[in-house]
Amino acid sequence: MDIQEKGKGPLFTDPDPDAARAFFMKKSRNKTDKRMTLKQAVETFVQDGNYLGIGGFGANRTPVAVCHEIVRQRKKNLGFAGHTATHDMQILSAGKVFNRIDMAYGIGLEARGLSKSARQYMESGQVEVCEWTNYALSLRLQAAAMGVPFLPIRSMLGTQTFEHSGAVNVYCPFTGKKIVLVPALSPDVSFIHVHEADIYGNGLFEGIAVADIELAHASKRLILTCERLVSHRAMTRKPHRTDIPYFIVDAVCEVPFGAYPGTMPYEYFSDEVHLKDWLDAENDPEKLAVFLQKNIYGCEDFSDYIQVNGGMKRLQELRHLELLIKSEIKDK
Amino acid sequence: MDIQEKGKGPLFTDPDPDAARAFFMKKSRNKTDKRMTLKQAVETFVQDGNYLGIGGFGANRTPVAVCHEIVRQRKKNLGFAGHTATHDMQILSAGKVFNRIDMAYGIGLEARGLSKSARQYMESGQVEVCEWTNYALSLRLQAAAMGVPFLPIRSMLGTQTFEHSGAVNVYCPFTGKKIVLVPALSPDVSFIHVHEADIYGNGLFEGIAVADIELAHASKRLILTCERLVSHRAMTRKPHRTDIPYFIVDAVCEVPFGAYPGTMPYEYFSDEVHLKDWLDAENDPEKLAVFLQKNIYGCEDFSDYIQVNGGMKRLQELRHLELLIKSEIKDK
Amino acid sequence: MTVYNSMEMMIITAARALENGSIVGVGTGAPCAAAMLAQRTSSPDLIIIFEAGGIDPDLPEMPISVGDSRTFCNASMAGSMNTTMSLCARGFVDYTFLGGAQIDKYGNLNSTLIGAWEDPKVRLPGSGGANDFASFCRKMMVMTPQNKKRFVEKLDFLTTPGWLAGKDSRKKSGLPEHAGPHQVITDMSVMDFEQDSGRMRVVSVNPGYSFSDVQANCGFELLCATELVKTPEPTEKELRILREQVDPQRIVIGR
Amino acid sequence: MTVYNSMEMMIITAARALENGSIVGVGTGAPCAAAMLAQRTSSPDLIIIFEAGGIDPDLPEMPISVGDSRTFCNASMAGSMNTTMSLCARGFVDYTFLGGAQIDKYGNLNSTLIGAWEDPKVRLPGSGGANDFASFCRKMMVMTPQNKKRFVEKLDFLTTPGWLAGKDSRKKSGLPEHAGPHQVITDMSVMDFEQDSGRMRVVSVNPGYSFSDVQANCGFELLCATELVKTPEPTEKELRILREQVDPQRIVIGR
Repeated sequence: MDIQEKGKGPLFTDPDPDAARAFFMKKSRNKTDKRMTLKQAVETFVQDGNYLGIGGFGANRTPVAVCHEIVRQRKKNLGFAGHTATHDMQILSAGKVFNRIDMAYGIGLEARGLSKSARQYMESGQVEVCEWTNYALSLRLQAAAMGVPFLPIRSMLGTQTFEHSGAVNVYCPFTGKKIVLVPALSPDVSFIHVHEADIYGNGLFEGIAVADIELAHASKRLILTCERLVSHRAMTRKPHRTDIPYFIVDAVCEVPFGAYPGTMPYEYFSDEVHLKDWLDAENDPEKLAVFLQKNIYGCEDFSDYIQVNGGMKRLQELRHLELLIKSEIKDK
Repeated sequence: MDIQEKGKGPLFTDPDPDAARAFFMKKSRNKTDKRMTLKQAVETFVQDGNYLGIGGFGANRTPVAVCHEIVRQRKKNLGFAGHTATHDMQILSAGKVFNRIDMAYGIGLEARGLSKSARQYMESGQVEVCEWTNYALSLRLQAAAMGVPFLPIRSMLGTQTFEHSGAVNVYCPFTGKKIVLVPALSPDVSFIHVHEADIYGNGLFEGIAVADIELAHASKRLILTCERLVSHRAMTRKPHRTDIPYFIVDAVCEVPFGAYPGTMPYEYFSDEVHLKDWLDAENDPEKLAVFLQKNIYGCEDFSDYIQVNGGMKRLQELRHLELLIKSEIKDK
Repeated sequence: MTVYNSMEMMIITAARALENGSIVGVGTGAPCAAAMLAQRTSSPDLIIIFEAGGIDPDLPEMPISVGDSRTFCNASMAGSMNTTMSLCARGFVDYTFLGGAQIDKYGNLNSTLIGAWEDPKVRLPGSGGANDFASFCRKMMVMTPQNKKRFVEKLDFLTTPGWLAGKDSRKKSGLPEHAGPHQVITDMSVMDFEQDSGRMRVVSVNPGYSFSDVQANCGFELLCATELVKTPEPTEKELRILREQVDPQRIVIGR
Repeated sequence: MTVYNSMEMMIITAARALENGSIVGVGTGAPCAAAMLAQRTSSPDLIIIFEAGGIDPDLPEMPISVGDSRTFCNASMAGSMNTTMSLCARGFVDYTFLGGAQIDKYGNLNSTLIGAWEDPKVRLPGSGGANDFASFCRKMMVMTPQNKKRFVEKLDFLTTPGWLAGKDSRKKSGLPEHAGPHQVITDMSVMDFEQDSGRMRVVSVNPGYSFSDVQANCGFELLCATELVKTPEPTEKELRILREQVDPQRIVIGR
């Protein structure tokens, strides 16, 4: 295929679907009880140097608990796909656990501002960067999910985002017009937070899917965290609601409020107060160290973290916010 | 892009996404009441010579009522995408309404046998054929849905199915391995039968999706037939269940049992007795003429057809079959 | 002495070939019966998936269509054709059963037409998902009656890839690695494909048949395993489960 | 006489630009406020979509994130990023609002870094979905304060395509047809892009500003419309709806 232009960016993963096939062929298809504590799951499936995929979008249905556990276990030299990485990137940057990133959107927390930790870490020269767009990363995951080496995309053309990406452009054999091809992206291990899962790994979520279906299928290993476990019966009664089939899943961790302080659709809204505390803490290295000790390193697990930040009472308020219910109850 | 090999098959539609863009840009996005009778919808949106897309798979959630109406209105010189076209192709062949087909699977009715009408019509020399596989047609629709001119696929290689298709193969710029590119397919008008729709065209179905999401987005015009209309409120209360967004839909026709004699998940099972009558009638041209007169040409609309074939009583039996409920009630 | 017909023999032989804990992509009819029988005998953890999107159903009875409601009854997932095909393309699907009007010595299949493309004597259904399944799935299985009309030197049309013109040619074709024809099960024998050449080879003959019977009913030269064995006969248990649980209406085994 | 701030003026000007019955892809903040205001004033049938999958929501309040639950509240559909991006690629999305640290005379945007790629002074978030939206959506709108730091002769990094090096260059690039920069709305003026050259051109100036004020706060040479008009001021009604219904907490208009 005649390459017209080629991005200078590095490829952190192998786009060859035959390599992925060799791996998936050996993956167990058995319906075994895959429940683990999050600690066990991260110890078992996240090795230093792994390339990670993180579900959700911004701070919405993001597997925050997993990011905490990775930092708590002080993993090193990780890579990851930053398709609207916000609070997750903020956490991983504070822990300095990664050294390379496929970057579409990061550092920022959307309307909330910029993360100093993430920015300074990205400017420190310790992180190798490849530029992409959000859709390009989503299609790279979809290519891997489809078992093809690339997918075509009509954006990125004519920009430096393309120049510093790992994409190529060619002339379309059907239209003669220039088109970009983005290579498949298969994370070593990915994390997706869902509403419900059974013990085998069938998973279901509510609301927007973002790129999580593509991510789930693209990933060699997949850890599901869920708000609640449900019976296999309950899942198979409505098979058209299953978003993730069990046999692509390696571990199922029941982590209630696992997306806190982000939003979980129909469950709880983001804790903007706590997210502001995060941003503020980043203004002063010592303040941040204390903050991280209190919220991550000093916590046994994620439920400790929830406790430290107001526990059930706060979550009840966030639930009311999510459901647009005024918290005040008028006196009768 | 260096083409290694090129299929000899004809392309019946334009794969250029810019042509589709020019059309979609002008399409109304307004939330207007799109209800029509099926007669009106087919009169309005199906022109002689159009290329059709037909939803469902085999005789499952297939828009059978639309196929009847097209034959009843004696449309001519149509083309269509035959991705597991079974009873739908049998109907369209009996009516001799098409003269070209992208063929992945046709003529057969799966385990039920072969349709003589479809076979003779295909062997008559009146139909231009391009060969594909089911997945290739699904990806051709997906390419159109994504607004790209092609998608890659790793099947078809080394076969005459490729030689007589409209696909090309090239060397992958990332792996150096040969890969097939299938061109986007944008039907002029498509039909999908769903469980529920609102008057604006938001649609929802149960069970397997087959390739209907891709078909819906690939098509320039889209006619939804639904088992029942529901309020817009009911749809927007669970937006993650919407399969088809209203603004890609041109007409909404409430056609209860619109997939009969095929299966509609959780509603009614296929009427194997009637499907056998179809196959038998095809053994004798005069018998078939009488059969078509009785079931299509002689019917005012689809509800007549249902009446002619046992009406509500038969449908109640088929509902029991679908739900695996024994019809006999034991005497107490 | 046990009485059974050749269809029962073929289904039971196929069922035994399906490794426990693997995933099989099936259509309707005999292959589905074989998979359902395997689940009830040697391979309780066998996972069935269907082309149209049904994934891991608990089949209450044999489906009539690859897309009817049975194919996702109490299933882990009711997905789409792309869900299933993507799983196949990624190497998740271990077995598939395919058939056709003609098969050649490399396991290539014809389900498109008899005669010449320009003016076919008989037009057949076409590839459907067969070409995709054969390209993607690890082990392609074929169940077919053994006769010269089906086992031909040259296909009228190569619809679905076996080993193409031999193992190397499939490798060079660009088709996914770790996939290809595995076994052909007929009313007379079980055949595999020779390691290097990819040519069809008789490995076992059914009771009452010899290699020469098989060769006599095949349009091309067959290879023969160095140690040709007898295909084990069905057990009472297998026959009982097949007849009582899998196909009580004898839709398939009654043919 | 009506009192309003420049942010309110920009939002109201942007809202008026959104044709009724069209689809706009927005992010959070001012663009979302403009779209919500348009729905409540001149364009009741304006459809809002969000990058993460929210399609046609009935926004109860301004979302904090492009993916939070508000973005699919009572929506026609909660889809995926691919749902939204595919709609954009197919030409269904008429407007998008984008911004950046720098913009040049062809409407190209930089949201990646300040300084040199090899060793950036400041690393910014990157393209996100901006490059995709600008490539696909028919009319790209920009709302930004007018100053020389933002309006530059040469971008430090071309993240997101405007007219690239001029209209022809965008055509040659392979980017989809019928798409490109449409309007730039600042605290001083409204600018469009000249038909042939694709260069930024001042078409109206806000109350209290002249063309030379705008030019003085721009790092490149601006074109001027033959008939330069005054940007119409906000009406009481627009201000009331913006303040009471769209942004009662003054999250955006309070900046």
